Amino acid sequence: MDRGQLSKWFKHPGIMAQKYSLWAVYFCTGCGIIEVPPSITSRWDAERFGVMPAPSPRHANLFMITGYVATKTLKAIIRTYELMPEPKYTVAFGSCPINGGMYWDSYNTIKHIDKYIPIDGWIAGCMPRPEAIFIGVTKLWMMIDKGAATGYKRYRENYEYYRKNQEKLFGKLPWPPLFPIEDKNEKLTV
Amino acid sequence: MSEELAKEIIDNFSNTGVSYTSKYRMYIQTPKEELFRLLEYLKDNGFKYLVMITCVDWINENEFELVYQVGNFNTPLRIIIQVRIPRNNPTYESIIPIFKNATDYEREIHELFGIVFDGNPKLTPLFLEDWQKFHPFKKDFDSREYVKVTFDSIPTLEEYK
Amino acid sequence: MNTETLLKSILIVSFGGAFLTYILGKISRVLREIFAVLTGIFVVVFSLMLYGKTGTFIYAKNFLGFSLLVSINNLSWLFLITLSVISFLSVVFSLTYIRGHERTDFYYLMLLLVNAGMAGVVLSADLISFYIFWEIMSWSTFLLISYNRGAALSAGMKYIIMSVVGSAAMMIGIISIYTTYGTLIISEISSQRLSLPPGYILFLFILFSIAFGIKNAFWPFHIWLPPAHSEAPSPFSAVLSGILIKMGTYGFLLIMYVIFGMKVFLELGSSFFSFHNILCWLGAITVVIPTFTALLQYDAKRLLAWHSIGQIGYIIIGISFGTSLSVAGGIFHFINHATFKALLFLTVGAVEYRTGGVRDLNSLGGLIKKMPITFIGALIGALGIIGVPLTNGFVSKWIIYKALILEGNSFLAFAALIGTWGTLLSFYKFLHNIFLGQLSEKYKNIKKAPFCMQFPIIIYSLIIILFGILPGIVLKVINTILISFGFESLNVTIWGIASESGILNTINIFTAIVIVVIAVWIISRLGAKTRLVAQDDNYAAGSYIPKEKYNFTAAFYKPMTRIIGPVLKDIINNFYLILGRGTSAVGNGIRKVYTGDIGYYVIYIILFLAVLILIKVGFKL
Amino acid sequence: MINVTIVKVLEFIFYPFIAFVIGIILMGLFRKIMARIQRRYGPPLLQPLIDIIRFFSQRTVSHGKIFSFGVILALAGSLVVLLFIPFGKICPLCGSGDLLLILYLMLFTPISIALSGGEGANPNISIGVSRKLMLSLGYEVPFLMIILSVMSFYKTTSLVEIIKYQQNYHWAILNFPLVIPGIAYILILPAMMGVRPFDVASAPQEIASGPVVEYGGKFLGLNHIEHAIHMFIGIALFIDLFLGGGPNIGFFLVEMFIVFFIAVFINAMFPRYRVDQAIKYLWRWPSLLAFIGLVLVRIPVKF
Repeated sequence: MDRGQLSKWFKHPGIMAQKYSLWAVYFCTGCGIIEVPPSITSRWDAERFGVMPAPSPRHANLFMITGYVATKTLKAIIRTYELMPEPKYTVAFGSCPINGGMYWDSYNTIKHIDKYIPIDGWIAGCMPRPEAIFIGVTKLWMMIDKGAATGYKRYRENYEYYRKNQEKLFGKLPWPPLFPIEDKNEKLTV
Repeated sequence: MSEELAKEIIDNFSNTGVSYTSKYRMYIQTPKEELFRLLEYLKDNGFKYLVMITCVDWINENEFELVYQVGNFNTPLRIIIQVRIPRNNPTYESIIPIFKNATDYEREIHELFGIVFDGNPKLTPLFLEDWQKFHPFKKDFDSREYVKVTFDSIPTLEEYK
Repeated sequence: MNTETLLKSILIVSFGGAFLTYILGKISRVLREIFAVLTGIFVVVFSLMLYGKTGTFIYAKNFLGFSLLVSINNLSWLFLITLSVISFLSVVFSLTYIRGHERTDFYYLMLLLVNAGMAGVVLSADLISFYIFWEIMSWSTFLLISYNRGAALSAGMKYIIMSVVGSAAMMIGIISIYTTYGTLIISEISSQRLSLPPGYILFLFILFSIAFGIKNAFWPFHIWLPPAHSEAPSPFSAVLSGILIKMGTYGFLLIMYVIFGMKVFLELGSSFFSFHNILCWLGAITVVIPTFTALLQYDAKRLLAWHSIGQIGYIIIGISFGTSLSVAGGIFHFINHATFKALLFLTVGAVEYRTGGVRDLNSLGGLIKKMPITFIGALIGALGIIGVPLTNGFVSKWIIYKALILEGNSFLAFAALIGTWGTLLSFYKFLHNIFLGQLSEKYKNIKKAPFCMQFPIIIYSLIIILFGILPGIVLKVINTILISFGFESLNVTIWGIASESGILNTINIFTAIVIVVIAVWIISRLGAKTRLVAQDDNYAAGSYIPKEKYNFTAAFYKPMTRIIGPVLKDIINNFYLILGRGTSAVGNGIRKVYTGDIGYYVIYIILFLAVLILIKVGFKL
Repeated sequence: MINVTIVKVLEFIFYPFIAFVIGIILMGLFRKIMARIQRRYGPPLLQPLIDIIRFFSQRTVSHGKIFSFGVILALAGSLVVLLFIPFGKICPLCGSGDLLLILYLMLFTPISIALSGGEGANPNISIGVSRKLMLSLGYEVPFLMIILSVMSFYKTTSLVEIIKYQQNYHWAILNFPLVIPGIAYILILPAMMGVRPFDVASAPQEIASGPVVEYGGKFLGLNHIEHAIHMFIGIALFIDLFLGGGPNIGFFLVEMFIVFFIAVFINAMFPRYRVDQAIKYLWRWPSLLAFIGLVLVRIPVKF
């Protein structure tokens, strides 16, 4: 917890600010969301680390995939992930998003979530308790420090791959591709 | 109360049997043709509330069994009607004219079992992601095979590169 | 070109131009448009050349025994320049707006006749020519309001009935002035300081205020304005609400300060129930009630019409409050209201032209991407009418409020101030429902407004911003008018008014805003570059946005309208309905007497003779 | 003469920074006290500053020119209003504007947020903006009466003179006719600052925080800075009008924190009003008090 060291703040404020103001998208994707309210209220107050639920994905930079992902929810997850502004991190709870978990043979849950959207951190536990969530958050801090939490860069570089997977599952997606498929560099205009 | 009702049903409905009656439950087995008349008859004497429609897949008798459950607001008695229809390309007429709230039950059974209810305006997908290819609740549906085909076939990032 | 020829040539050019365009219109479309624009330009040039000149000249020797005079002074010059600019820009706007419709040369004739009538009213120096031009103006307005048939006919009928009643009241007033003063020339009337009994002056004031009140459409006489404005073609409703209503203001100024003089007007009636106090309170009601009824409208032009009535309330308060500051505010507000109201009607006209006649606020949306110039015009117009600093609306409202507060009259000031928030709410709804929000499929491929429509919009926007930052230009002219009325002059500078208790320095505000905006723009450059994105890349709680259904326009202020809706039932409208039904009932009664076949009339004559004989004989017995 | 302009220029530059710092501390305190009331530890005092730095490091989307420029104009509007409000001795632009001008300059921010939100083409924003405007109409009715009673009591429209009167005699809230408008002002202060019972315009649960739904990185940062300055203005105006404007800055800050604590405690206790409930409340008690104040000021009743 190097929040107090001012020298770090002046050296690279962007990274420090990313670490200590993680706003999580308030989107309950699976059964793990039952662990989030206790972690943000008075017993395990997450706000002391700067983690706060954000009312809209535009405000957020942390996306928690809590628990198994149904096929229909994946559409909403992709849409919300694409709405978030650029340096964004995703954390997945429990084993179901990793390889389907106990729903490995069910026809309507997603087996490997990182085939569709990039995931930076995994928190084990079915479902991880608030303490485990905080350990995950501190691990995320270290990754951000080392610059290893580059899910969003991976998403931008191989957007073709992710888009193809999504369309293989859902057929024609109603929303246009986030980044133009032909050339990788996105057009940036004020 | 339920005994005289059972006796009346057996008298004026051809080859319908009442397998079990008690203060709370009554099971009736009736052929496809009789169902419409039976439901109207029950609705007239008080069973105005269609609780639910479900379906059972008897794969070895090669038949689907549609189970209609109607309730009565002023007696605790629930009547459960079982109807057998053939299993291959199953169709059955919809009971929306009698009970309006049957649309979504029939829609669900259509999606999960593949029974086409003619007369139901909205047989659109309800829960699944509009895949017309398969009906998951039928006994001959192998979900592991389906998972292998749809999900495992998608490559991971390393395989893709 | 001395002033006499200038004045006469204005009248000749405007009337001649109207009939000329009508005749040439029969030959070819291009000729009609050229001549219409030429008349407009000439009137503007001539009125510009008249700056600062004064004088009265006779232009018709003995018309029914009277000599008709035309005159120019600062007050009429101010009205003349405003009306010529607005009518010229409306003619330019209607070049493309009217091209598709039928009977276009009739439209141009009527539009130029209205402008000519208004010029005549403003320049006339005696009451007879004033009345003649007033009638020309009223009748051509009626014909133009009912131009596009259908509902416009009933709107025109409602207008013409009320304006005929007004003209009749004015005619009685002119006759009674003639009988007491012996002359009809305004300068002579105002020079004879006769001491008339107050009752008689009150009678004259009431007559004239009915006539000018109906044209000015303030609170009790306002019911003709909303239907008339929304049914008239847009370029004409810009002229109608921009300047034609202000002829009533010119009339009020004339009788208040020119004909009867300031002292007479202000002392009329006892201390609280004095005439000018009642007028102020009528103005206050005119500000509050129409502005909040405008919140309930969902037709764009009807919303603007209700706001015209609201803004007239400000002018009435300004003029009839009687201190030099408030009269300056009232006159300045008349010019400002002319500019931003005409601009708003032209923007609605441009939207109507492009979307095929759609004015309903619930079904438009997202036009900012297709018509950016029209949006900027509507935005500046809306900011002007709300009175945001840096627009001219703010300066005139500020002057009026200051005048009210310095006199300690805080109830009037409250009524006027609360009107601003009513305007703010309804004009955000106006801007939001037309220009912002999702663009629907129907309007995917509409083009920008044509140049003929954008030119007036740009000119009006520049005028609003220019007068907002440098109000001194207009305030100097108003100062000379105040001196001519007999008020003490204000120390007016280029950037506003520097009176002792509270200064308004518009240039300082402008520079402060510019510096701060640049500073904030630099701060915003610190952040990373943003990526432009289409309208459907939007937050919809995880799902993709439903096409055509992702716009919140219909019940925009539902909670508010549920509270103020029942309070604002239009009692005045019901009063006029009852009045109408009463007169038609009386009419039916009379029709029973004059049945039309001769037999009855013979019997009536015989009976009447019998009664006469009876009276004669009766007394003998 | 020259050093007066130098002082004015220095004030012109540093006043916004002071207001920003105080605003950030107020926001930080806001979240800290709310947390402590809910028996949790709460974020560090400068958490809003960390949030703003994070917003500026994120790359977001814009829906068009008016969308981007509206946010900048909103912050500019708040800063310009700030320059006209005296803060103890500092008052950069008081010479060229008065209370009426402040009233109208305060229109800048809601209009520009409304316009930039409108371009964001999202019904959440439109609903949020329509609620904000209705709420502003709700609290303007009593607010205008209060300001008019103060202005017509002191027979001037310039804020600097009002403060001078108050410092020579005693606070406006203490002498008789202005006590009632003072109480009315306290009743509507939560509504003007958008505190819990009246934060219906930016309700995070119902309309995903209303007008700011589409603001991403730097736009949200600018919006947070504007919110900080808006909080400062709301309280400073109340202090200038009724609590004598504070002879020196220290006294001013003390008054500011007291008024701020009242607002936070109200925020912690009350659930959120619906819009029509808020309007009905605002048009009932505070308006009645303000009207009585206006009448008393108009008819000098000597006790």
